[in-house]
Amino acid sequence: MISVQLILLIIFGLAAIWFGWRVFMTSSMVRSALSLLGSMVAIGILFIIMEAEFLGVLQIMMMGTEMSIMAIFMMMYMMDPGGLGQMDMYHQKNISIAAGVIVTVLIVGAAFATDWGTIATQFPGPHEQNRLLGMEILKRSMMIFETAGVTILTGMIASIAVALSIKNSVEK
Amino acid sequence: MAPLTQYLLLLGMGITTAGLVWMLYLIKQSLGQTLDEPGKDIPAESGNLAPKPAWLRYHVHYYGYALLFLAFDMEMAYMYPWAVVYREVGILALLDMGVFLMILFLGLIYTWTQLGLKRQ
Amino acid sequence: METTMRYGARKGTMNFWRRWLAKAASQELVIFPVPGADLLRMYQSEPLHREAQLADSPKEANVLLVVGDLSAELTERAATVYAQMPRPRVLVMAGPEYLDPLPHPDVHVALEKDFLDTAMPAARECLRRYSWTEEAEPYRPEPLVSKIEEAGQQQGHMHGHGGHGSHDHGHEGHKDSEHTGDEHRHEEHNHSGLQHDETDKHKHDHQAHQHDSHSEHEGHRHHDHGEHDHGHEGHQHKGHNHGEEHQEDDHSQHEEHGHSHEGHDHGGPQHGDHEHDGHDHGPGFMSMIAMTKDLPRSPDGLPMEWSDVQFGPFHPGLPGGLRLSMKLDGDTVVKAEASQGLLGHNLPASVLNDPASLPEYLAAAHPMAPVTYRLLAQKALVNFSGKTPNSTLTLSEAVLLEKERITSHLNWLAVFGTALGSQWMRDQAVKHYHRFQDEAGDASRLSEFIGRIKKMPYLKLKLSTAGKHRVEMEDHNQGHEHEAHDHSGHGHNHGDHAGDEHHHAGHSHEEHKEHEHHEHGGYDHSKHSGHDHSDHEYSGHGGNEGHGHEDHSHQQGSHSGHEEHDEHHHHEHGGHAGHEGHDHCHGSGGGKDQDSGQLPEDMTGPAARAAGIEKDHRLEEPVYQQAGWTPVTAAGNNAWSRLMVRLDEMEQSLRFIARAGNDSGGASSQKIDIPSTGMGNGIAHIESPRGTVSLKFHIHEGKLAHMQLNTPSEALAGIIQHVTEQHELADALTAAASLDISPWEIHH
Amino acid sequence: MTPFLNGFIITLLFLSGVYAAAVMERWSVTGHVNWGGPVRSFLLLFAREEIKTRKHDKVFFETAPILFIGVILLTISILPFAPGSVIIDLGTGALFINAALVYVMVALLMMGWAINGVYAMIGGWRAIAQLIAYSMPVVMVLTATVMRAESMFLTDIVESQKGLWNILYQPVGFILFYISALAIAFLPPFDLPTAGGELAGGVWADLTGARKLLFRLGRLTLVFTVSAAVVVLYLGGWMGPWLPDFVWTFLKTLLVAASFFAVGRFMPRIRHDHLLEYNWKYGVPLALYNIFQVGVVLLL
Repeated sequence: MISVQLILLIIFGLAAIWFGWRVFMTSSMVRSALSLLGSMVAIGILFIIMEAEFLGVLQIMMMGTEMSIMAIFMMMYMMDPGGLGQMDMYHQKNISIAAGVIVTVLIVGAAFATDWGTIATQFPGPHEQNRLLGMEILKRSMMIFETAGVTILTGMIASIAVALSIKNSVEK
Repeated sequence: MAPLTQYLLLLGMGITTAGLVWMLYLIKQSLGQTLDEPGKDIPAESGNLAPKPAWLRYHVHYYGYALLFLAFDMEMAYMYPWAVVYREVGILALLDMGVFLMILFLGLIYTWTQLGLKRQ
Repeated sequence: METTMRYGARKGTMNFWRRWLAKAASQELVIFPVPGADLLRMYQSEPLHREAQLADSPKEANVLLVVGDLSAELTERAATVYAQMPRPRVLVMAGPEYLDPLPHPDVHVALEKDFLDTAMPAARECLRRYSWTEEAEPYRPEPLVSKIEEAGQQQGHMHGHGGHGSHDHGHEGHKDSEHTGDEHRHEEHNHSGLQHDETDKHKHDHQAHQHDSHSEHEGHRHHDHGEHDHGHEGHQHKGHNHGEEHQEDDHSQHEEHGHSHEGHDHGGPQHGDHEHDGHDHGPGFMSMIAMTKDLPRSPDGLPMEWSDVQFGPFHPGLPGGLRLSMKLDGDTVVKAEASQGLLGHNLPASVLNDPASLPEYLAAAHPMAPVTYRLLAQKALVNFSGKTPNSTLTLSEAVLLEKERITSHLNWLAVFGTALGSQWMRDQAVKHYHRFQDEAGDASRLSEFIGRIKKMPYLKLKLSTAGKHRVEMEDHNQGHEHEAHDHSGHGHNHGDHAGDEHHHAGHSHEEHKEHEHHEHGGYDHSKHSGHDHSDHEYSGHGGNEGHGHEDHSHQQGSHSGHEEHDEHHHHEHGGHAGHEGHDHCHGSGGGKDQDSGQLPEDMTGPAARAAGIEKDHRLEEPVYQQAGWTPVTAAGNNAWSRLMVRLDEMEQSLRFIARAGNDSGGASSQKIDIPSTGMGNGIAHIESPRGTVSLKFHIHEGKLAHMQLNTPSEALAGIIQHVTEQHELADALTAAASLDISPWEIHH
Repeated sequence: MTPFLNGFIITLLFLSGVYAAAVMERWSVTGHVNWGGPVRSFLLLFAREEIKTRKHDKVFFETAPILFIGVILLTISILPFAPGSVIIDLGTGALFINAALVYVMVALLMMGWAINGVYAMIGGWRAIAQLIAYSMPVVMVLTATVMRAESMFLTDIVESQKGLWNILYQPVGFILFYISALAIAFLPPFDLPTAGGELAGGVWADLTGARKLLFRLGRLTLVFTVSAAVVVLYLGGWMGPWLPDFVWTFLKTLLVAASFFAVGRFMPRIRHDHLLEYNWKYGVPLALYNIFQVGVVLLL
């Protein structure tokens, strides 16, 4: 089975990269946003292939809505969202390429340099994983969990305040 | 059934669906080509020609909700594992999630008071 | 039938599989009725059940059904629909044998009651036999082809030139290198413009405007003359007729103002074609803010593009033949208007020569209320003939009228139900409509239906917000005042040229966001050739091209140059007739009816009564007075109250008919003889289902010399803008449907 | 041989369920039951030309129908019809339903965008509005069912209803999920993306032939799927006396589907901003209340 897993991993890993590349190779905003969604879904599938089912499904679910919302905002704020005018999506090309190459090298280097330990052969099934995850949230990582709540609240208030204050000031 | 087999089944179903769709297209193909005519490829607009593309900046008037949703969305990540162990942990879990949801609810109430829960 | 559906069949030979498929698929007829389902219903005696369905969109249909004669304009639209239908498709005409851009019909039937009974089997037969044929040819109607080519060319231009953005960009790029050299001319130009326009009479109000605008310029567009542009280019501006250009410009703005209340909408009628597609980008990056500054603003301050959309003439949720042209900001209506005279016919000579045929002519020309119009003409003729100078309705005539009111309201309810998405409401309305049309109506069942509509969940909530006639337009109106401050940045320039350059170079983009500058692009554009948009064709523009020009921020520029600002305001407004137009715009755009918070004077019928105005011509008819009749009114002035008024009116009419008893009788076919000599006027008013119709004519020596028909739908069409503006699309369409406008009553 | 036979019967039941949904859909539009109608309109779509609109987004135009029908088929494959008869019993079944159905709306957005017409475009963005509106209550009420079952296996969720069906155990959750299910299947009164009387078909308006067919079929399957989800999550799944268990699932599902169409027929279409507003102002607090109520009852 491990070989099938590996093949699928490679296929979907490449798919994730390919979608990520498509994000920048299109001038249509919605297509760009949904390419990112494609990339995210491919990553979600990678999770699933690695039998982290909850994470994978969660990733696929959350990204579906979130990337659609991103499409909304790209649609609203970008010029020529249809890409009919052949607008160039990228600017400062050289700097970006340099940054991209450097970051890629760093990440790949880090991946190789890290000691990932031995490959686990025995791991709990999906249901047990969910249970353990729940226990983790409620026991050891409770602080993290509650802090996340506060962080989300802050984000929520900040975004709403910014979005609505502009609007309200216009209305006044 | 081993989880991996299940995932392969899901993948297989997806591929099968795509294959069936492709077959449907083939059958359609056998029934003849579309005759090219002026106006036919223009989206119908109750009898008017709309030759211009519709891809414009589109004002989505519910963006306030969209922002709120983005924030709320994160909560899902915690809620499902929590729900699975809820009975096992008991009252602590209730309080725990209660606090968390209250925090989120505050955000909802804030948005509400800022008149964010309406069409922008 | 010798047709082979040359324009309707798919190309190919019939083989076994195709023959079988054609046979099976021909069982399902999906009809796209033209001009609409409401007219089709008038020729049916029972609802369509099994035999066919109605299509919402041409792409779903396989039968195009033309009901009755169409005006030339509507025929062209029907041809569009036909062209957009997927093959195999059948063209069925009931009535006319041939209408120009449309091909010859595959099935032709006479326009009579239940013509579908003969038309549908024939259509089915056509589909069965000719779904595929070798003789299929592309359908290329001339008007359609030329329209598409025209649009294609425009688009070519769009893509060719750099678009506004790149124009901008180019401008920015030029700025540093060329600006200094050009300054001098720039200055001269400004001066000449000023002198040209300086007139005393406008001085004072513009000063007043000025102050307003300074406090509220945020989010409003500024007007910019574009002198900079030219300045940079190094062109001589001697030859400009400034005044004229500006006048034109003002007009275009003023038109937009009138409708949008929203700063300077870009998509004004004069350059609507260009602006939406025009925002292509030239190569190279430029600030988002710089690119968006010439876009129209939504009320929440976001720069957006507005799309031009048409609803109707063949829209399922609107009366057939009614067309709404809308400008949409996302899914919010910015501007909507009903087009005029789509169904209009000219009075034929035969009627002019023979006034006695007027009742029949009017009845045929207004198929949505034939009885009313026939009666109206008869009344007017009777009044003219002078036997009974002020003839009133007889009881039987009143009963006829009330019957038509019920059927008309039911037919409207079917359209309204479609717009609301309540299939049940539509089906029931259609069922009752057919019953009442066939004189088999059941009053108690109709009342029960009405009661159920009133209790429908969520309906009141949905309709109460829809179609509110807006009265609070004040803050939008201020947009007009803001227009006045347009040149402030400019004035500054004018006063101080060093400052000018500074402005150009040093302003930050944030400020662009809040300012939208309009540039008068009305100069000779060939002089722009140095710019990126050299191959842009400005044809057909009212001179207001609205390039995203480098703008001069108020906030940034010190306001020391106030005097100059004022002068510039003269410049903007003064010296030409445009100013008058501008004022007028305040009146009509801001709305005379909004200022008073009232509906327009000429509004009558259920829509007026739903606003609490007790206006009903029936109050003056003795027949009704004797019956103790009082009009139904409601206080909401929204779609809900309009629905309620109509529902209550139906019940009221039922009671009236019941009281009149069996006296209903037939149509009074009294012979009216028109004296062939002498002259005189005939006047009559009648309360139609949509409001008061009045007919005035002048007969001279037996011939109709002059005729004037005032219909309620014209007033209703006039308020569409007010009931839809800044509403969500669904709401706006519901509101438009709630008015029950008969497009047959809207003339040129 | 028995599991094979079972599978065969279930597939047949599934197909007939979808067909019944088609008949009911037609009824909800025309008010008349017409058993042959769906086949004929199916064949009509077959006989039609395929029209692609000018300047359409080719990628979306081709993938949206496949994505649409694909995710729906994946969803139905994880729903249990009977204890042994579930194609794929996922350990995160309850979450997976939600995850897959998100892509229904994404597919609608893609199609609305791909067509490049204004009606379709408005429909597409309305689909996302709908998604934003119903997602949060759905997630929360699903959590409440998971809380009771202590598992995300859908079979466990059905088993947990042995004593008392969830419709009675958490009625608020049921109502919210029922309404959201209507919205997920964009049935009237939530047919905002395709609104007939407003957008003349919206997202679908310009599709003909095979793509329209896929969307129509997909939507019918979707109705069947969400009905089955309501049955599994709230109506005790296969539980019932006398009859074989999968028959119970089937009957309940049909009943729920019929009620869906009936609701749509008698309600005016909701406005998308009302949908958003009600869901966030009342739906989310009610869903939170539901969690709280279930939580308290579970601890008692």
